[in-house]
Amino acid sequence: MTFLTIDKAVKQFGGLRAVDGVSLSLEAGEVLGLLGPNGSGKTTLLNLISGALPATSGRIALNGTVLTGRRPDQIARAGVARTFQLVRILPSLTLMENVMIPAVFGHRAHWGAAAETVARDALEAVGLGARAQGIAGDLLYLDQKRLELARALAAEPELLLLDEWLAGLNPTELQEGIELIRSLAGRGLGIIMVEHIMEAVRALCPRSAVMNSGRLIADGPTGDVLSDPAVIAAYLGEVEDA
Amino acid sequence: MIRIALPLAGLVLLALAPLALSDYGLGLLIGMAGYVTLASSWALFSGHTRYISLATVAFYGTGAYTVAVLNEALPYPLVLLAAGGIGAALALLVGLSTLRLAGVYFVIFTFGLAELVRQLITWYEVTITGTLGRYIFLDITPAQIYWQLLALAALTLALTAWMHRRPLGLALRVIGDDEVVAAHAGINLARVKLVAFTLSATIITLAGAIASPRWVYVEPAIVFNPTVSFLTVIMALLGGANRLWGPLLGAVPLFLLFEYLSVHFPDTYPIFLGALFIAVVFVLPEGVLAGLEKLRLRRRPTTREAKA
Amino acid sequence: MTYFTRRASLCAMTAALSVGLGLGMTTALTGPAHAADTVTIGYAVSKSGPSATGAGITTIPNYELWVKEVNAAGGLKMPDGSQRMIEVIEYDDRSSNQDLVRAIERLATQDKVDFILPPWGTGANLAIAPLMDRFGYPQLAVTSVTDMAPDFVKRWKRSFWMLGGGHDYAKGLAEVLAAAKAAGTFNGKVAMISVADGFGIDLVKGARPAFAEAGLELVMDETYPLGTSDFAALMSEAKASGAGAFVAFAYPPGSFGVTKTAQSMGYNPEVFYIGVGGAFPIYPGIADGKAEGVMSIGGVDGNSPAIQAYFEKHTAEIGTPPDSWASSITYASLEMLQQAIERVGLDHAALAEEFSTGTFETVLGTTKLEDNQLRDLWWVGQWQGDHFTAVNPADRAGATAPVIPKPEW
Amino acid sequence: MFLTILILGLVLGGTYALLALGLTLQYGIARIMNLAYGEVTLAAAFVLVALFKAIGLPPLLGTLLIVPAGYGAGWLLYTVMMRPLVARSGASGRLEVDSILATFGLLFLIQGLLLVAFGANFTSISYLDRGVNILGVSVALNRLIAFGVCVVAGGALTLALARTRWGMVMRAVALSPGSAPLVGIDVMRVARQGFALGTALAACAGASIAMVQTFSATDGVVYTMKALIIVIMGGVGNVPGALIAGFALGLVETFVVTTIDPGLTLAATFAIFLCVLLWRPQGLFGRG
Repeated sequence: MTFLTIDKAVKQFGGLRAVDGVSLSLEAGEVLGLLGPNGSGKTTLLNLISGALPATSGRIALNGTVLTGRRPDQIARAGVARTFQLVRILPSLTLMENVMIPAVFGHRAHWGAAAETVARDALEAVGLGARAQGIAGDLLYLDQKRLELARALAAEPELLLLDEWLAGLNPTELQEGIELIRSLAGRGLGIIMVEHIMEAVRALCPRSAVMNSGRLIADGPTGDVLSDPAVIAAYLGEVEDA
Repeated sequence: MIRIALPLAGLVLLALAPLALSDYGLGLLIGMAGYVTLASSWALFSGHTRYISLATVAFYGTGAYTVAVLNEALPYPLVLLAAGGIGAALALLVGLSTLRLAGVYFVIFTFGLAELVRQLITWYEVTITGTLGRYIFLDITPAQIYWQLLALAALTLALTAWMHRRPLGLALRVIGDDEVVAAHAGINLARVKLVAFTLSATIITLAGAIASPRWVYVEPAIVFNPTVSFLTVIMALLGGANRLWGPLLGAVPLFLLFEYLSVHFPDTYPIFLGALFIAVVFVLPEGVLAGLEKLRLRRRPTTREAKA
Repeated sequence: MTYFTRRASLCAMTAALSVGLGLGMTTALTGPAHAADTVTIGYAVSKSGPSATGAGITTIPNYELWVKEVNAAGGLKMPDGSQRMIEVIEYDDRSSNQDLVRAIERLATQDKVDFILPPWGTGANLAIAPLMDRFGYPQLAVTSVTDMAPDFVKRWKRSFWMLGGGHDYAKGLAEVLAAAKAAGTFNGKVAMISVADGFGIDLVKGARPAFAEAGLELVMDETYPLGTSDFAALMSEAKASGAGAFVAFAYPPGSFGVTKTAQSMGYNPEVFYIGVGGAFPIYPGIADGKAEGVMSIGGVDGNSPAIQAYFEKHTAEIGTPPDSWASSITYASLEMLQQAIERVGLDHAALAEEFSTGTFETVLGTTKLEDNQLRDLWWVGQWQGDHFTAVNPADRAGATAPVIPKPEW
Repeated sequence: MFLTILILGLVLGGTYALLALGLTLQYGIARIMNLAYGEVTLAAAFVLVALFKAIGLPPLLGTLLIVPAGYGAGWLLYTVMMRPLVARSGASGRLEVDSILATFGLLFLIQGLLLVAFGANFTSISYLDRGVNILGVSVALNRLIAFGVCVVAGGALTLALARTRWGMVMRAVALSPGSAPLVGIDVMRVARQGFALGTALAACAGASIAMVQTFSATDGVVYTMKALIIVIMGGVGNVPGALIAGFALGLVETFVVTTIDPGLTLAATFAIFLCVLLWRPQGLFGRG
């Protein structure tokens, strides 16, 4: 049985097909880079997987469980966690509370000490363990990103969706971030990361898929994909447009 | 320890208060207990989720009306039970239909709901039963009303405190901050909101039922007075709707202030009231508790760091 | 909740409770330092909220007028011949019965006033009746129309109901219409609309059987919700119904809206009857000076010198004339109080007994309660000239014959 | 029958629509949920009546004076009271709640002032109260005038918003207050204009109410509620939407009164309103 199967997923916004019949599969423990120019439908695809948007048609399944047609909270409980393109923390809650939420409501549903342990571990993992009782709204940008990642980890997910999690970091922070994700990959969870920073993709993703105008135009080992003429054309097209 | 002992001691003291007070003093206590219950139960749902509900009086009035209709047919405890049941059913119905609405649409919907309930009851009474205006002749003393309200208020606070420590409370806070994150963290938005809304509305309905014998004469125009909804919101927000003791802290002083103003400035009372409201919005936008906290923070700017 | 918020909570709670208690204390304990040689009279009426309009027309002006007069004359006469000035304590019930109940408790137990004057409105008077009974105060409920008065009198022995019930007014109107039908001045068909509140329903319930008994045909019978402001559709329906009598058991501003709509659409039934508001002094102005012939609830004996004098002084002191229904009765209830105090003093039981059995000279003439109710009332009045003149009961002294058909607008 | 419903309904709807125009501007452009809207309307009505009674100023002429006065009052109100709230809330959603609370206080304040200044009495004037025959249906002339004022004001506003540069700026702020500054729009100034214009329209509606109806100082909430219903149904900030929703409401009420049961008029209004809210929270004519 495949870990994650995406079969002919379609998302239609009025006259626009943001995701146009994408099929993709992922093995357990695999890290996939999802690439493509702006507006190519990457984030929309993540939204279809996490349930933030309902798919117009097609089928997405995790470990044989069909995800399409279910609510985000049901999908979360099925083992999918994500970060958002624009970082979304819960500003009025403490770091600890932020991270406890998926531990409590996620697919393992801990409460009390167990939930706290999970949350603390997740905070430790991203290096925020010492500030567990601080208010999330006071954090700096990088720490907010770390917090968001910790929150995704505390769900103890099987599949982690990272939406440009590394964007906006300075070179030092970027290295830290890459190390952090690498350590996660070592834990055996499947990761799909939407990313523009090629350095990070090369470092983290053995395999990449590229989208353009809602379609999948390449899927394979990262090095091959990046040298694919169709991919280069897609990116160059974007440069010319811009 | 002290966190349980202190409120308990206060509760006992308050329960004994009617023995020492004049009827008017007792009347004040009834009013306070009533509004503390309303504000606290309102905050149970709205405080954390930030869904400002103006349907308070829809449930409050429904409770009073249930008593008015049933008080001669059923024994009093059963009447209360029926009121609670009707309130819960109504809340479920409303909750199921309003979960899609957010922000100001929810506010306006709940206000419209109160009016709709009032109009429908009026129409039903006029055309079907042919009576409008019912009498409640129950042998219940003011002290008994007070004790019931006090118990309900204590129950509401206990329930709130308990919820704060349960997943439900956490879920409500998350919903208030960011519903998208809440959903992606595995929180069933619809269920959490529905449960909290129903709990809150049931308590409000009961409060209306308990307070109703003091009115004797009940008419839709009397029991569905929208001022109740507004006062509840203001009291809860003044104290700080997302704190356990916030609504109480708003309800007690505001209630006494209203009383003071209406006693001493009967002619110009609305002007004072209005000016006060505006002042609260400008000076204490997040409630008394948050205001005090900020003050302390300013004095000791390192508190938060020290805590961490 | 973290340690920190808890500290803040406790702190805030202490602060708020002390402020609250402080305020509460001043509220609760600043009882009036009333001098022994005054009579304190308290009332709680609606100075704000929806009931403020009615209270502001019928109740408050009369209270103020009476107090001013009595004090100008040296105060209330006591049985021993001494005179005591009136000191007033007034509260605003904000049109809320909860606030009203509390205000009455305050008047009775905190201010310990000598006498409590009633609030405005049926519901308000009912809400305070059990309290007044418990504290032993007599209640002269004037602005309260209820068919249950006989029951209430038994339930609350010191309550007095002075404005009759819905059935009385409906029956009076039926008599007027039946007489007109017999005289051939109108076709016997009635179009009736009513407002959906306790008052409107009471009247309609009385009117349906009363009209049937009087041989009148109801060709339209509709109820509209409180708060309706547009009557164009209802009135055009009434106009089309062919009824010779139009009856609206309405409240202001509804009764005013009905009038204006009828005028603008040129609806001229032989009988045009509206509910509360028709007897208001502002009505002729609202009817654009064409109130002549309009019938409504209440009425006064316009030829009575006492009533004329009352109208004059009300106009001089308050600035507007009183309304021609409950105002004079409100004033009369105060005169009864004044005379009762002169006879028996301020003891509540003695006062109640005196109200129950005594005979009083008031603006209404010689006034005596039957079974604790004022039954000697005018049920139907009609605008004739500058006065809203009583026309029913037709056999009561001072009644004028109704003008039917009403002149066209 | 049908014709009667149509004509009476449209005329009634005209007063409703006029009432709602100001609120839709205030809420749509300035983002102020003004609960004191009805009180502002009433204040204008009282002033008009006072002018009429004191110096015999004809109401139609008075309206011409009251509308600019309303604009000035709105401008002042926004500058003194709303601006700090707007500034404080920034991009967060707090303005909505803050404005509800602050204007709720304003409601009491104005009501109290009106009670003190004009008393609790019902007030009305008789002005152009005679009937006019339209296709066999008798309609009061003053209502027709209110209807005309509504059509003129609504039409002019619709045109100005759709066709002029000023209108474009207004619409830009209504649609996206966050990005309007990016194209060089002073959002605060536009919001103030919108609020002031809304107040001017409220004053205009108040003037027409004074000509048509009997009112008292405590009636404000009724007008706020009616206006609010129409604004939500028409889509917030949507002037043609408010016009259509106002007319629709007038027609529905007249229809219910005539053919179903007058007792259900208000219930029907609220039921329709709640259905619209549930079905299309952005309003019948809002962008979805």
